[in-house]
Amino acid sequence: MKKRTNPIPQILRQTGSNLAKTWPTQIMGLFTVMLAVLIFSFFLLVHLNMLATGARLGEELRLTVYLEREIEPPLMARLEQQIRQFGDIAEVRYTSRQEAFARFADQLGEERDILDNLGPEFLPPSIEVTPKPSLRSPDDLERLAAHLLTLPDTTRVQYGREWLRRFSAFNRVLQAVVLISGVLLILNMIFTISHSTRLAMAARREEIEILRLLGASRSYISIPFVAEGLLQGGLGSGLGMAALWLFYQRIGNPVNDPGLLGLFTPSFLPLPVTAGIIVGGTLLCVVSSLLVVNKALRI
Amino acid sequence: MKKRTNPIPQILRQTGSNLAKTWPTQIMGLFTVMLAVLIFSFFLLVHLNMLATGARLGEELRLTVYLEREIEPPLMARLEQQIRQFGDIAEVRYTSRQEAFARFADQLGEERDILDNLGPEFLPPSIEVTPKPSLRSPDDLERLAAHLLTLPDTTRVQYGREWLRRFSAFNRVLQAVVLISGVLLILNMIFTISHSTRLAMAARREEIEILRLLGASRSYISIPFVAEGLLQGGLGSGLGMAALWLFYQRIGNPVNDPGLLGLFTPSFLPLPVTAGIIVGGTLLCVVSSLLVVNKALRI
Amino acid sequence: MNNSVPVSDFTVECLKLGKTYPPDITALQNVSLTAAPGEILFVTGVSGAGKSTLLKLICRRESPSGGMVMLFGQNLARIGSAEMQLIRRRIGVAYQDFRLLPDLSVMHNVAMAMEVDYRPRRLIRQRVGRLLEQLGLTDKERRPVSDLSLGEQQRVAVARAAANQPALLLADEPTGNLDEKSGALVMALFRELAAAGTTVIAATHDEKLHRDSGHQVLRLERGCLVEDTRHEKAY
Amino acid sequence: MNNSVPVSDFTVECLKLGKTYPPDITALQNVSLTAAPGEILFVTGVSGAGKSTLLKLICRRESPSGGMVMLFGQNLARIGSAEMQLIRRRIGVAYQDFRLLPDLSVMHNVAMAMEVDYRPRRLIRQRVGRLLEQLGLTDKERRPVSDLSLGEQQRVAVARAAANQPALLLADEPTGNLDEKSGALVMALFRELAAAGTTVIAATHDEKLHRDSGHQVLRLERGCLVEDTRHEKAY
Ligand SMILES: Nc1ncnc2c1ncn2[C@@H]1O[C@H](COP(=O)(O)OP(=O)(O)OP(=O)(O)O)[C@@H](O)[C@H]1O
Ligand SMILES: Nc1ncnc2c1ncn2[C@@H]1O[C@H](COP(=O)(O)OP(=O)(O)OP(=O)(O)O)[C@@H](O)[C@H]1O
Ligand SMILES: [Mg+2]
Ligand SMILES: [Mg+2]
Repeated sequence: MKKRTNPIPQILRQTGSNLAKTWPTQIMGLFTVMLAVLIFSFFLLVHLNMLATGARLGEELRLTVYLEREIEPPLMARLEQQIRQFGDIAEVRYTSRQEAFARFADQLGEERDILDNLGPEFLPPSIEVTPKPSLRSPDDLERLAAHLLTLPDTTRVQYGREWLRRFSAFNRVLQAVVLISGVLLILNMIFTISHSTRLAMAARREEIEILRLLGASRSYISIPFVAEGLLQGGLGSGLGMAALWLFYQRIGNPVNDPGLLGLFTPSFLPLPVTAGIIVGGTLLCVVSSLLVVNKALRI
Repeated sequence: MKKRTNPIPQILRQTGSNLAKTWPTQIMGLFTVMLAVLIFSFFLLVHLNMLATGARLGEELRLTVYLEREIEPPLMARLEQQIRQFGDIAEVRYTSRQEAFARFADQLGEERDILDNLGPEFLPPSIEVTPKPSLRSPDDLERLAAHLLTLPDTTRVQYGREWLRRFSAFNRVLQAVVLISGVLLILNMIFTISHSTRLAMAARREEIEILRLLGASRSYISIPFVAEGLLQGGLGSGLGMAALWLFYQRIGNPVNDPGLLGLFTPSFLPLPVTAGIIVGGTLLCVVSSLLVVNKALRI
Repeated sequence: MNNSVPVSDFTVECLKLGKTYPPDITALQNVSLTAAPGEILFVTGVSGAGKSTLLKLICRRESPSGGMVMLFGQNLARIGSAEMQLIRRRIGVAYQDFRLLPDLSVMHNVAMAMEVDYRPRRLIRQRVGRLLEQLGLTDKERRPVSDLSLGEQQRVAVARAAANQPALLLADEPTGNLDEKSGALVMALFRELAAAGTTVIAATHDEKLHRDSGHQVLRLERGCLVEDTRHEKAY
Repeated sequence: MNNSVPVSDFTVECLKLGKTYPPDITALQNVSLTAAPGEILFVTGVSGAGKSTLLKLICRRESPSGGMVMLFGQNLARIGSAEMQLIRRRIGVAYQDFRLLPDLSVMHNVAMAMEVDYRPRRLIRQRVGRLLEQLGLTDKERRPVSDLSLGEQQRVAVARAAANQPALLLADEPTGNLDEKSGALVMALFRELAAAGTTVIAATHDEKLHRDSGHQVLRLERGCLVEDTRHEKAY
């Protein structure tokens, strides 16, 4: 009976010596993975923030029901109930003549002095109806407006038809851009990582074949490569996200400038997305290594 | 004296047979180049359009000089001269009470009926001054406003300070995003193409070395590789731009929707940029091939 | 072998072995042979006679188009890939084209065969040192294989094949790049291994190596066995 | 040579040639030799004696650490890289490790040497066909080199070296993988080339090849010339 040792340390040694021997390629690979992850997450960050801005714009959407006369609270409660029957209504708010005048003055901003010789009576009282996000298509709003017109004392229902069309066109463009760029960038990441893995492997195909001829087990051959993919993917993705964070700090600040008045409050990728990208990048590297090593093993 | 033929056909034959032998790698390389060019030009397209939108927003920027009373044309001509003295003024336009009222009614849109019982007299006459793009920083406009206040009959100078701050913050973000993404995408293109070239070359290093041992001239060895880079780069870049055009047709249409009211009129990359990208992508491939072949020749 | 019942006294048995490479290149035809533990067997024949093909079939680098190979009493075609890994570690092969890793040191190349078998490091050091000494390579042990002369590389290939004290050693043209003296070192190693029970099968065109050695000789011609010193009468 | 004035009657002259590989491996020391057109010269010695190193110095695959090489009357160290390309096409080298392209056909591998010299295609076809016939490889001419036995590959390497009817042919261990009969084919080719004026220098450990051949023999030992059949008295 021949003496044999525990295989684990031997395999670990093999992994370590592989890493030590090929570190220039490894560093290049690391940098490649980092760049791929950085590009992907950079555009994800930009696009998520654009989508968030789009959503925030959407929140400004509301319908105004102009009324013939001021309404007392009990009647208002009945009206609100009737409105909410339509479904998917987020908020219903009554605005008296007085409030309407104050708000209009606000909207005029520096031009408010043109109202100086007018009294609050010239604006009618109104009810503002804010639909939920699920109810934002032009068609839905048309139906809601028709429903609101059936309420008693309603003179007119008004909502930013023009604005809504702008907004939904903008959203459609944004979604198309996000979709296409997502696909392109994922493809890019897959291509880049698989290229880098194949490049690293090209130099070692010979080694794999010889190990097989000597009767090395599949795990003896694969584990070093997979460990390498794990290390490279994990480190590369992590560094990519770190670089993104640095960029974010630099761009985030000018944006947080009160200049944009809360319309565009940037936020970093949420933690689960960050984690997802790192895990995804790592997995991509590992899977790519496994595929390449398996291909080499099959020969 | 031994018989020798014209070297050109022999080198061309060599190129052709190389292409024929390695077409699967070639196709992969082509696809890689195409993807890299597509990603780069896609984001360039999106960003150029965003910048154009930013610029268009900037064109809406003007200062309004409110006047105490209506002004006759001869006086107006003098005033205009005085204003233009400041320099970098694009347009100066007089608005009478009548015109101001009409425009305000327009701006109110569906809410215009609130003006029903008001006469045109309640809005003052004004001069609108549009600065050139070179005069759009908050500071410059502050100085221009001060200059305008010194004009006779001026009661007040007004310009969208809020709006201006929003706009310049937005522009700063946009520029940072464009800058960072430009650098990242160029790096990505360089990396991708050089990876793909090195991968294609790895299989042929042996061939190059043997050709050298046999006394092949540098051009005999290099030309096939450079031709390959040229073909791959030219075709790949061209296909990438073609794919971008297809995408543009698909996204361009919803955007051309009148919904956006001219705020965002998309345009494809201008011809020189398109040509530049194709030439640049091709050059990158050729240079990358040359570098790799030269490295192999040095060994 | 430790955990399988030996059903044969032979390390290798080939039965009517044939090999046709696509499209129709018949490299081997109807070759039968046996090799017992401790036996040294020479396979000879001119260039292209099928010597390497025979060795490749025995270590399953190629699969036969006809006939079968029994290795340690098992039908080679029926061995699963996991078990084949274990069997490969018990077969040492010195390839005609060496198949060494040029960037690794001589020591490391030889040690590899023992490392994949998870041998203790001390044992590996001892064994590798001794083998390199026997083959006159001690002063090259830390050099990358690419720095060696081809004759030196050939001896490294032989050392690697012998490293695990294999039950079967296949050597393809082990002295092709060697002078008489170095060739003798290789032969001495083969004899030592055989004395410890290893079956050695060596393909060679080198008449000096086997003539008057007393070892068995098989001669191939265009893929057919035309001479077998043990069964002279059969031909 | 066509456009340079010949200043020497010798194809190759080596003067006190030495080669030390880093860090301190002396592979060759103080070796002088001359080889005239039409001469066949054998370099012998045990494995590691420095035979391949000598040939590598002559074709400038390595540069000498001492002494100098004159090729066609020119100091090899002074030849520019563009001219060296032309000279390489006039030297055929059969490497000890062949250096063939395994994926290309036999024909294509041999033709390569003539293609880089821009020879007419008809001439290439003729010459390649004839060489392969002489070396017994006609039926393999369309096969990729990787499908060949090593002895066959060795002959392809010799064929490529001879393709351009070079002024100088260097052959490193050209019969290492060959049996006596195939070796004789190679020797016949060398003699034919020499008769047409080619200088042939062959490194070999194969005594059969040069013993009683009447050709000149140099013997190296640890990098030093210890025997030169032309200048017996010198040692
Ligand atoms: N690149 C190198 N770096 C270091 N040492 C080398 C190198 N090439 C050869 N050597 C050493 O120089 C010596 C002579 O080598 P060379 O290849 O000339 O021997 P050889 O006579 O051709 O032997 P063989 O018959 O085995 O081919 C050997 O000891 C070898 O290890
Ligand atoms: N993979 C292959 N595909 C096609 N033909 C092959 C292949 N391998 C070997 N052959 C052919 O089979 C025949 C026998 O080859 P083999 O390598 O067994 O010869 P050999 O006896 O080892 O010769 P050598 O002494 O030259 O090494 C040769 O004619 C060879 O060309
Ligand atoms: Mg063989
Ligand atoms: Mg040698």
